[in-house]
Amino acid sequence: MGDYVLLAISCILINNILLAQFLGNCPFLGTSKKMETAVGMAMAVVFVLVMAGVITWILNTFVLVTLGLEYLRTIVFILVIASLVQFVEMFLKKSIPALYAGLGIFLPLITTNCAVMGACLINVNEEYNFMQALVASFSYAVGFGLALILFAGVREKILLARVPKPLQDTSIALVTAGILSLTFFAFKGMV
Amino acid sequence: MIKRSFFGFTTPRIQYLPIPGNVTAPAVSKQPENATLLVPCPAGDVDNQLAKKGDRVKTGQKISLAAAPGAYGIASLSGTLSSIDRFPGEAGQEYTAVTITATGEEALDDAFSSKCEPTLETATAFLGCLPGAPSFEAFTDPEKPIHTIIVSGMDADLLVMSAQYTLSFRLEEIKAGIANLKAITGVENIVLATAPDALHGFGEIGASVVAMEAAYPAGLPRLIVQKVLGEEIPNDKGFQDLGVSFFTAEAVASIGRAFADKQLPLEKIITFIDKEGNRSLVSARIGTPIADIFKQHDIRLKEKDRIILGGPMTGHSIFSAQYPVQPNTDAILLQDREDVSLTSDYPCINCGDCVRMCPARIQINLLVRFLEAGLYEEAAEAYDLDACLECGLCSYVCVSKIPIFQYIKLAKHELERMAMEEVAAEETAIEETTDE
Amino acid sequence: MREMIKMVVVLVILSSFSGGLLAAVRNSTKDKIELQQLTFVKGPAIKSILDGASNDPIVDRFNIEYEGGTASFYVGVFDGQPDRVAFESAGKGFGGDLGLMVGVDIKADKIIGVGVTTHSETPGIGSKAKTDPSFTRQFEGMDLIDSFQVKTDGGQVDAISGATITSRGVAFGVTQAGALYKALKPQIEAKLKEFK
Amino acid sequence: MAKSIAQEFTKGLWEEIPPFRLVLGLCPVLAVTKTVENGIGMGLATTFVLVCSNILVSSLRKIIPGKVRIACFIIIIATFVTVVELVMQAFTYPLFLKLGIFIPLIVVNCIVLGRSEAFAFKNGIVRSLADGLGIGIGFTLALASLGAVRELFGNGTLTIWETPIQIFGPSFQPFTFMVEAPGAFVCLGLMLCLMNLVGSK
Amino acid sequence: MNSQKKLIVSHAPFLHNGSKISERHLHIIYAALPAILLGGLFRFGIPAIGVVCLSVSTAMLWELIMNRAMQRPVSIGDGNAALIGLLFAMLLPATAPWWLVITGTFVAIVIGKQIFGGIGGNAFNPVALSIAILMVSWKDFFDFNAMLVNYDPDFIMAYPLAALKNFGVSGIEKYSIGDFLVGRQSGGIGATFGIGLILGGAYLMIRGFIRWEISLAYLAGVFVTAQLFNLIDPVHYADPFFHIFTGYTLIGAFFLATEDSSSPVNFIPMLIYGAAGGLMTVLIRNIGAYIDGTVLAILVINLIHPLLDKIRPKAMGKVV
Repeated sequence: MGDYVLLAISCILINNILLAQFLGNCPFLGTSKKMETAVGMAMAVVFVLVMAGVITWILNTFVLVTLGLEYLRTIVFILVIASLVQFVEMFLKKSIPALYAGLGIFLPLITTNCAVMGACLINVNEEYNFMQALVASFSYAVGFGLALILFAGVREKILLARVPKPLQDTSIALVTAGILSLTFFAFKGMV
Repeated sequence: MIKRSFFGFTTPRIQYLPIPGNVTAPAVSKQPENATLLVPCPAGDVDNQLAKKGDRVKTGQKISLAAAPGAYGIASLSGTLSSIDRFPGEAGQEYTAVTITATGEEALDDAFSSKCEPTLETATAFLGCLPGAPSFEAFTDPEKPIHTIIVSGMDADLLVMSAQYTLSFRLEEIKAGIANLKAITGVENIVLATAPDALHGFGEIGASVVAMEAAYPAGLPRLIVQKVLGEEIPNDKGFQDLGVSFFTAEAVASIGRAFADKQLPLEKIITFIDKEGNRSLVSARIGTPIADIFKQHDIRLKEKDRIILGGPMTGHSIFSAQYPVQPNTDAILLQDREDVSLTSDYPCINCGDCVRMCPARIQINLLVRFLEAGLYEEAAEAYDLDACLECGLCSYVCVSKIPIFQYIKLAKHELERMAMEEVAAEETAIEETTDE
Repeated sequence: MREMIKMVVVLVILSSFSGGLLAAVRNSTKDKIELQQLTFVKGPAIKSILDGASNDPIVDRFNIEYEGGTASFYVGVFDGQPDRVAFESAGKGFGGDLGLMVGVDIKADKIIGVGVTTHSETPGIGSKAKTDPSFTRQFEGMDLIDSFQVKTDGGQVDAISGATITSRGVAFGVTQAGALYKALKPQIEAKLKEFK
Repeated sequence: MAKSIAQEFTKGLWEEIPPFRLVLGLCPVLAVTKTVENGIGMGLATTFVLVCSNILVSSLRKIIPGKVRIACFIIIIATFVTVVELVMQAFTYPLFLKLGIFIPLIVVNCIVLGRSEAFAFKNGIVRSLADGLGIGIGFTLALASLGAVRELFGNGTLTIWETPIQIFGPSFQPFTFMVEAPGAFVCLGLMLCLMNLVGSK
Repeated sequence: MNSQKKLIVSHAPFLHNGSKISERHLHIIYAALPAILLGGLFRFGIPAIGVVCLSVSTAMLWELIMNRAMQRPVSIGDGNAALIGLLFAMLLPATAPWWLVITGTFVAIVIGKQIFGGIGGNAFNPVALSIAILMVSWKDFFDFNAMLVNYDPDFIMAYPLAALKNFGVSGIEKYSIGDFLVGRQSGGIGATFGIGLILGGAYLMIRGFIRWEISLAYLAGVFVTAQLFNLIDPVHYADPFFHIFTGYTLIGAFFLATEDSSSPVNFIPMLIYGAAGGLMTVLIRNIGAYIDGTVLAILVINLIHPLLDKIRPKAMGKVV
């Protein structure tokens, strides 16, 4: 149990998927201008990443490895994620329209969110067992959401500051993301 | 004038200055040669049949400019109407300025004295321009009945003492006025709000008495109404929606005197604050140019001085000393150019002084960023723009000297304008569809 | 319906094309990849530990299965005697796992060398464990004792300045290696005999 | 408005150079630019995938049904990504190790999918080739320049082919922040600002 | 119209309490002086004077350069640049090389403040940001033991927090709180003189130039967290007073965490903000990778302050 907690802390704070592993930066910059979109994206990522992490782990362990087809991993994973996003979208639209209204517009964006694909690949590369893969996927997603929401808060603040023209928008957002990443250094060595 | 206190870790409280014990009765100004009445009537609505240039008027005569019930002034001089002009007021309000030049002997008009009955009809027809500017409009709407009348014995702004003077020296007139108000409106529940140290010795005045705090901005109408009702007023409700009508003490005293004398009083009591901060009381006819008052008190203006009508926190500065005294001009504040505090375009440094001062608990440090950027709708939706009481304390304490109060007033004005434009656009759209 | 069939057909053709292409590329690169992996990941460490061996330790390797995994041993032949082996161990560093290669002299039961294979330590600080040989050289000639520790923890190894955590990780890895070696020594000796 | 083939090629080098002008595909940009060498390697791998997928998508554009086009693009791109992955493992293994997870992640790089969708699916083979090559080389240049700045200040060296070249000499105290994760963001942000400044004049 | 004078027309209110940004910063500088003069310059001598002067002057120079480059009014008059320079110097070891100081003030003024639009725009404390970046890059120059090796005073010159990190509580037995209070310890130029910092902080809190809630919550956060650690394992974790009087704790509580632009202003958020800072400081010191976590802890609370700002009292008469 303790190991899982440590793994979770490590994945959320220390090896944060956005700030330390550089995965999922496009939606990070794209959806952090407003707090509402940031929260929506964070929820959508948690939802999809946990499912994708579990499914790709199962596929990899029981199909690809047993058949000796590890080299097809990239292509299989991306297809799984793309179709999973499609299915989730259709399912939510029909069954839970309220949730769909909240997450709907973010779901298609997730297909090209390398945080999802990246987390699945890390799970496999690190040779996690099933529970570890589950915990890691969830924690990576939470770390993504945490960083995104904190970033959105700071970004809302600097949106109205008198930022010089050439630095406005993406440029200042990247610098701020850098400081955010530096801030997460505080958690180093805590696991 | 009032500086930052040495200790800064608690919320600073600015006390209203009480009226001095040795206050002298107001010096009565001479009758002016010209008097200007500002009638709340846009130039486009003026009906030339009712009043025109060159007409002779008697003192106390009602000068109607349009058919609308409020569009009139009361002549404060006997003479001829020398001009009727458009006059743009504060924040886009439109007035028509009627100037009377004194000619010949003073003669009194008898239209009011002939039907001097305390009825709502008489009140709306004649009493709207009394010193203190009472308004009876609220009582004409049967949809929203008024159940409480609140009379404020508090001065709304710092340094002003007109209301305190009225409460101390004109209590009999107030009593009579309260009785008249009851007769006019039929409302029995009348509450008088006073400063805590003015509570004693009223005797029976026909109204219950509520003591307010002695620190600014307790005298602002909205805070008084809240205290009387005992709960916070929702921002989307006006006094009328709550069944409350609001009068100043001076207005009530004027009503009392009007019915007692069977003559409309025209003398406004004004607190005059000179450059050194000395306060005195002046009584002047409504419409008197401020320059006349200065001349009588032997005050010389210099270039770049500042004249403020109303108190230091909520008044408005005027561009010419010819500006006339109004029924609601409680104070005239004169500032030397050396004392004029200027605003700056420094950004908010987030020190939080304004948040600590704000009586309405608004997150001003965030609000002001939106206002600066012109994002008024966000400011209203997310940052409580509507809750602002317009006390001016935020600007008063701002380290960056940001004109926050002005931003807020501008934002409210803009939002109102946008809302009106929207309504107008919808109406034209409806008209167009019905035309087809 | 025709569109439907077309969609399916296109997808199937594309998939089979991609599958075929990948299988072909895979087959032609398979052996090369395995050799590259050994040469570049573990090669440098093995070479420095078994420096001067007359054989190629990467080619002369054998596996031993034990409870909990499989360990690869790289054999170094010195003076015609295959009596030195190098094998892997791991420790926890500042930035993540540290991969170690530990060489042991079978006859003397002494460490002949320690090298860092993989790490994600801070460049210039923790990474000195790999780049600065003076740190790992401390282990040379030490007996395989039960526990290696850095001096600030009361042990025998000088830590890299500013990288105590990395140093602790290496010390822990070497400790683990000692335990593994002791547990598997009979099998190693058996394998080495076969080697002759 | 039809551009010549040469223009299709050169636009990727300046007007639409990713990731400065098209803010896409940031993850590899930030992650692998610790050295110039890594930047170039990543850039060339992406260029290969971009060119191959552009050609294939453009030649199959009449056959691929619109409804499943994204799925087809993904299959095509993923195939070439895997090819790159295998080839790099076989021939430039050290570089593959440094780039690590970001080679398979080319498959979700918005630039590659974006070019297939926005350009190759609507244009002929030669144009698509020019476009892919231009954007790819632009991307490589961007990665290399960012890598150069970071490596130069962060380590005092430049690595073009395996051996780092000392630039400032041994007494230089490297500004390690630049090669750490936060430095990547800050450095890219400031370079973007520089591009905006140059572009606005 | 005989006396028509030009009058000033402006908007309400017509009074101002006379507070000024420059006054505010000047008083913060005054409050920092005892710690610098008695704790830093007196103890560390000429090199410390050099560092402080270089730091303040280059900070103002960078500000001027940025003002010019961005074509904005010159803002060095508000004292903020000087204050940043001074606080930055207070955290450095006395023997910091010139290029470290210049780079540091560049990072603080340009990256930390000016590119966010100058004063009031920065979401992170420029000084803490700059020190954190330098600490990541040049760890050796923040190793007070190595940097101050040439000083040989009559007290223990080993950096207390390093001793704690390396040897546990047994390593700090020879230190005394009294020594820390009168500045008999190793550390940054302005960070060693406990009494000076406390006096300065108290002055600022009483005068209202900093928000006392933040400082006190911060110190309380340090105290409670350290006390908990100490109760659980007194062999490894030092007592709370040690944590409060060593390293950057006091300067962090009074001068860094309270920076206006990067902190919340409401009562409850200020308490959470301060307490979280104290908690993080002790967490990093006790179980984290760094010897002194104060600057990173301050960056962490800077990061959460926009979210804390969302906790606010219901405005008067707000319609829900």
